[in-house]
Amino acid sequence: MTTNRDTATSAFDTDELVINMGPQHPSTHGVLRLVLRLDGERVIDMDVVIGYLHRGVEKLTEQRDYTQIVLLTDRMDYVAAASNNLGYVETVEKLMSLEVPKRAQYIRTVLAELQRIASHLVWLGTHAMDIGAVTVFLYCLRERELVLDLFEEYCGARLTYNAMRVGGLPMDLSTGWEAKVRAFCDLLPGKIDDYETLLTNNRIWLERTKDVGVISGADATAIGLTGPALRASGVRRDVRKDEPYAAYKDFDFEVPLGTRGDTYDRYTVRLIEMRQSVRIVQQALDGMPDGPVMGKVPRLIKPPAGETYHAIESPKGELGYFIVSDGQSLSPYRLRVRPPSLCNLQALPQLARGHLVADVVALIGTIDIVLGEVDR
Amino acid sequence: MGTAIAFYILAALILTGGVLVITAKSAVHSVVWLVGTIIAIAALYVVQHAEFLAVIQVLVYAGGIVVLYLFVVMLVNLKRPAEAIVHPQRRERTGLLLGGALLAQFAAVAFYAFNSPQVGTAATYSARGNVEAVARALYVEYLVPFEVASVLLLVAMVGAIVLARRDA
Amino acid sequence: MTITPGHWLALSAALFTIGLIGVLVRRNLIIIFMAIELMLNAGNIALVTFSNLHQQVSGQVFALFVIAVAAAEAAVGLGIVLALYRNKETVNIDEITVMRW
Amino acid sequence: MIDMVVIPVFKMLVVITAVLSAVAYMVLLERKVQAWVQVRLGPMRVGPHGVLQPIADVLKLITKEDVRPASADRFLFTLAPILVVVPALIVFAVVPFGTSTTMFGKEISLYITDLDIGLLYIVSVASIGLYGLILGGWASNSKYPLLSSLRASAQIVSYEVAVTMTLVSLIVTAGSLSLVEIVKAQEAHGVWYVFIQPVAFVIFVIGALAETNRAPFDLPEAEQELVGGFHTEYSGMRFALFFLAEYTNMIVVSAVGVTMFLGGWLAPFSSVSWLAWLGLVPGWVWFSLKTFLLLSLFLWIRATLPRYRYDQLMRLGWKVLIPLALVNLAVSAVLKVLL
Repeated sequence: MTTNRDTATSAFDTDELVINMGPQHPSTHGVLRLVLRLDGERVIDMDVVIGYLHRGVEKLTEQRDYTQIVLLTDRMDYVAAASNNLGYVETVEKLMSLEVPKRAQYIRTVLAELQRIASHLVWLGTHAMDIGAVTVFLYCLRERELVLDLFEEYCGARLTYNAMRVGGLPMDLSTGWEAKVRAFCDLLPGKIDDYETLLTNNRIWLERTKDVGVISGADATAIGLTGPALRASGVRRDVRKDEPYAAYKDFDFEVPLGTRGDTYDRYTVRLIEMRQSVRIVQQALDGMPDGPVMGKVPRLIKPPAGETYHAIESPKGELGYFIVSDGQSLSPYRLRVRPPSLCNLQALPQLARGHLVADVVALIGTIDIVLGEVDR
Repeated sequence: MGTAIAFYILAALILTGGVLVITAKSAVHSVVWLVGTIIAIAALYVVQHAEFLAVIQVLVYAGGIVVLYLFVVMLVNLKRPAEAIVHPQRRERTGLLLGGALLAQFAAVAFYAFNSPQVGTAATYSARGNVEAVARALYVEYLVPFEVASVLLLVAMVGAIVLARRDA
Repeated sequence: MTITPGHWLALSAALFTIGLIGVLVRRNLIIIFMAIELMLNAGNIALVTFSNLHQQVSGQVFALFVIAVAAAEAAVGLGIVLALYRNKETVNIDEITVMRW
Repeated sequence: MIDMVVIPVFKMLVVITAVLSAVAYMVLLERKVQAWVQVRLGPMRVGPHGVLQPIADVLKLITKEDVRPASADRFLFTLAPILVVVPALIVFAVVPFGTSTTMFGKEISLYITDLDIGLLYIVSVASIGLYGLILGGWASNSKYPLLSSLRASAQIVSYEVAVTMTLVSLIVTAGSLSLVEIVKAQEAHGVWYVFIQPVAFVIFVIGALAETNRAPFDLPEAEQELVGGFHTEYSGMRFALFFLAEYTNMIVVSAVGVTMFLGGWLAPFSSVSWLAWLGLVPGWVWFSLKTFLLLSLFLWIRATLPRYRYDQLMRLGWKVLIPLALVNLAVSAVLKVLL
């Protein structure tokens, strides 16, 4: 298809060059390995080699009881641990048909949205740094630090929170925490404006992201892209809207959509999502109900025999958990995670074909993967 | 005295460089020696009060033409040694012999030249740098050849592009 | 220890001979091109020497033209080398004998 | 004897020492400026506010093990760093730091030599530095450095054309190739050439960034794409030489830019009478100050902008800058004849 034309445009006939990008490479975001076949600097084809961070999380869960597994989910998408917690506990609650108090639902939503902001900040920073704007990276991490402080104050941890329990939350909010979250929500939009000043209308940024890695809505659906990457191609699919969980149906927010499905659209979609997250957090704080944060949960969590699948909208996309319980043991019979990073990573070769090496770097950034989640 | 020292040093450099260019095993090494030779020749031009030519020599030859050689050497990524196959009719000794004969002939000419009247240093014909003198000659006396040369370069450029295009 | 134009011409002649031997002996087309560059440079040395001898800048102007010609030659010649390499996977002139009897 | 040998050698020593220490502190300055832009502190540990950091860096680089890849071309691998550094340093031979000063009862000019083809000399010597980059990448016998050195050479060759064109239009305006004469011409004009040739100045700055492989044109060294660049396989002192050359080149282009466009050693506001006291400050101070400001501009740009992609860089060079430089040259020539 395009390969013919692309090879003809490069001036010199060199041999096809096969280079290994990673697993030790500054911009593969961890231990991703890409085997690139290059013609000059143009990517003809690419193999994605994963598994360098495989720790057997899914198998490990079969040896842990249901409460302990929350801790394992922290270690999958380690830049969005709270979302992983949320997806898991909700799945178990669904399997056991547990009722979760309203206050816990609201706090969970606040935590998930703060986590989305933190995750998107890491994404924006690394993405910008891959394209050469190092300063944005440090600015983003500065704001992420504030989110981490909030999490630290809530649950004591800064990265792997273990912040949720089956049936509710381990503890209520500390006094003054809400005010700090509100202060952060007031601060963040201005900071996002700052990032946009550095990037959105920057000619170089536009040239580097516009029309790079274009994927149509149909193709994106076919290959299983999820989350902001899918919505940037114009497909309206957001678990928060389509199958509301936690307290999302109480809040008013917009799901941003892209039109062209290129790197720039994915960039703008995520930026708008951050602003929408701020809105959700503010609404949740305004409507925060009183009451307990832990529902009625049996002392031993032992779901009845059966299986269930439940998905949430993690920062990366649709994060699903599938749990099979045999009704006797205290551990799942089988737990399977549908990681959005892995699904998005599948699109990388298709996005990169025909582009230059420099674009591969931008594309790894734009699909927003975390290798901990890809390999599990 | 100073001229003599400079001449002998530079001549030694040039000739060594030249020999290395044609004897080096790897073409990349050849290119490096060629650069060295060309820079030494540029220095020689300075000794001969042709500063402008010296700079152009470095700028165009070393900075342009030889870079092109280096590019091609690096792009031509051979899978076997470049000179593995020898044509049965190749007569290398004859080549060397012919070269020697040419040198002898030149030597004879040079022998005569040594006896020709000696000329003083050239400072007289270019008092304040020779850029102006060269420019005047180039743009006034030799304007037509200059234009022809530029057309030649244009044609060569088009030709090179046509040759190097893959889908030609 | 005075340097006469003869010295310069001798140097030029020696360099020219080196270039010529390179052309005759080597089989790598790219190195042959470089040997030709040596010969052109030898010519330039002679031109500059005469320019000095006759107190005329014409010699230097000719040398400039020689450089221009060398540039043209390098561009086209290396284009040919690339085309040859693409078709025959070689730059050895002993393997390129189709047009030779 | 003193005039012919001692003074030039002394000058060379002074210039080389000054340039090398400037490079060392350039690195510190760069890290500090970047850090300030990025709300960090930068080096703080070695000496107060990290002022001794360059010394620590140099010691580290010198004592580090010198690794040579087994399959590297031994000769070229050693030659390449030298080929990069030497041209970068010898350019300073023609850069005028000031007019002249009196020392030990002797009038000493503040430049090593005043070639009447100084500008061409700079351009041609700078073009030699390219070989070091290409050969370094090739001799490493590694894929990333090779890609990077091909990028570097294509980039430098392309932007050299545009930069040389702008310098030619400056030559047309000044009527001389000697850097000293060009500054004197600016003095005579009473105005710096940045105001007469603003387009040329912009092209020059962009081209200078590209020629020194600085952001946003730092493709040959794009860490995120090519790991390290043409010097990926280098370590220890040889790496230090590449590093030295890069920063020396930055100082070179800034110094040339200052000389050509910003009036070299001339004091600013010479026509404003109540600021005449600025002329009391020695010329070389003004020169250093202006060079420093231009360098700071480079650092600032690096901290702000993302990186161009290879094809975009080439498009910018060939389709925008070179035509613009040619038009600028033509206009300068026509105006020169008419006025």
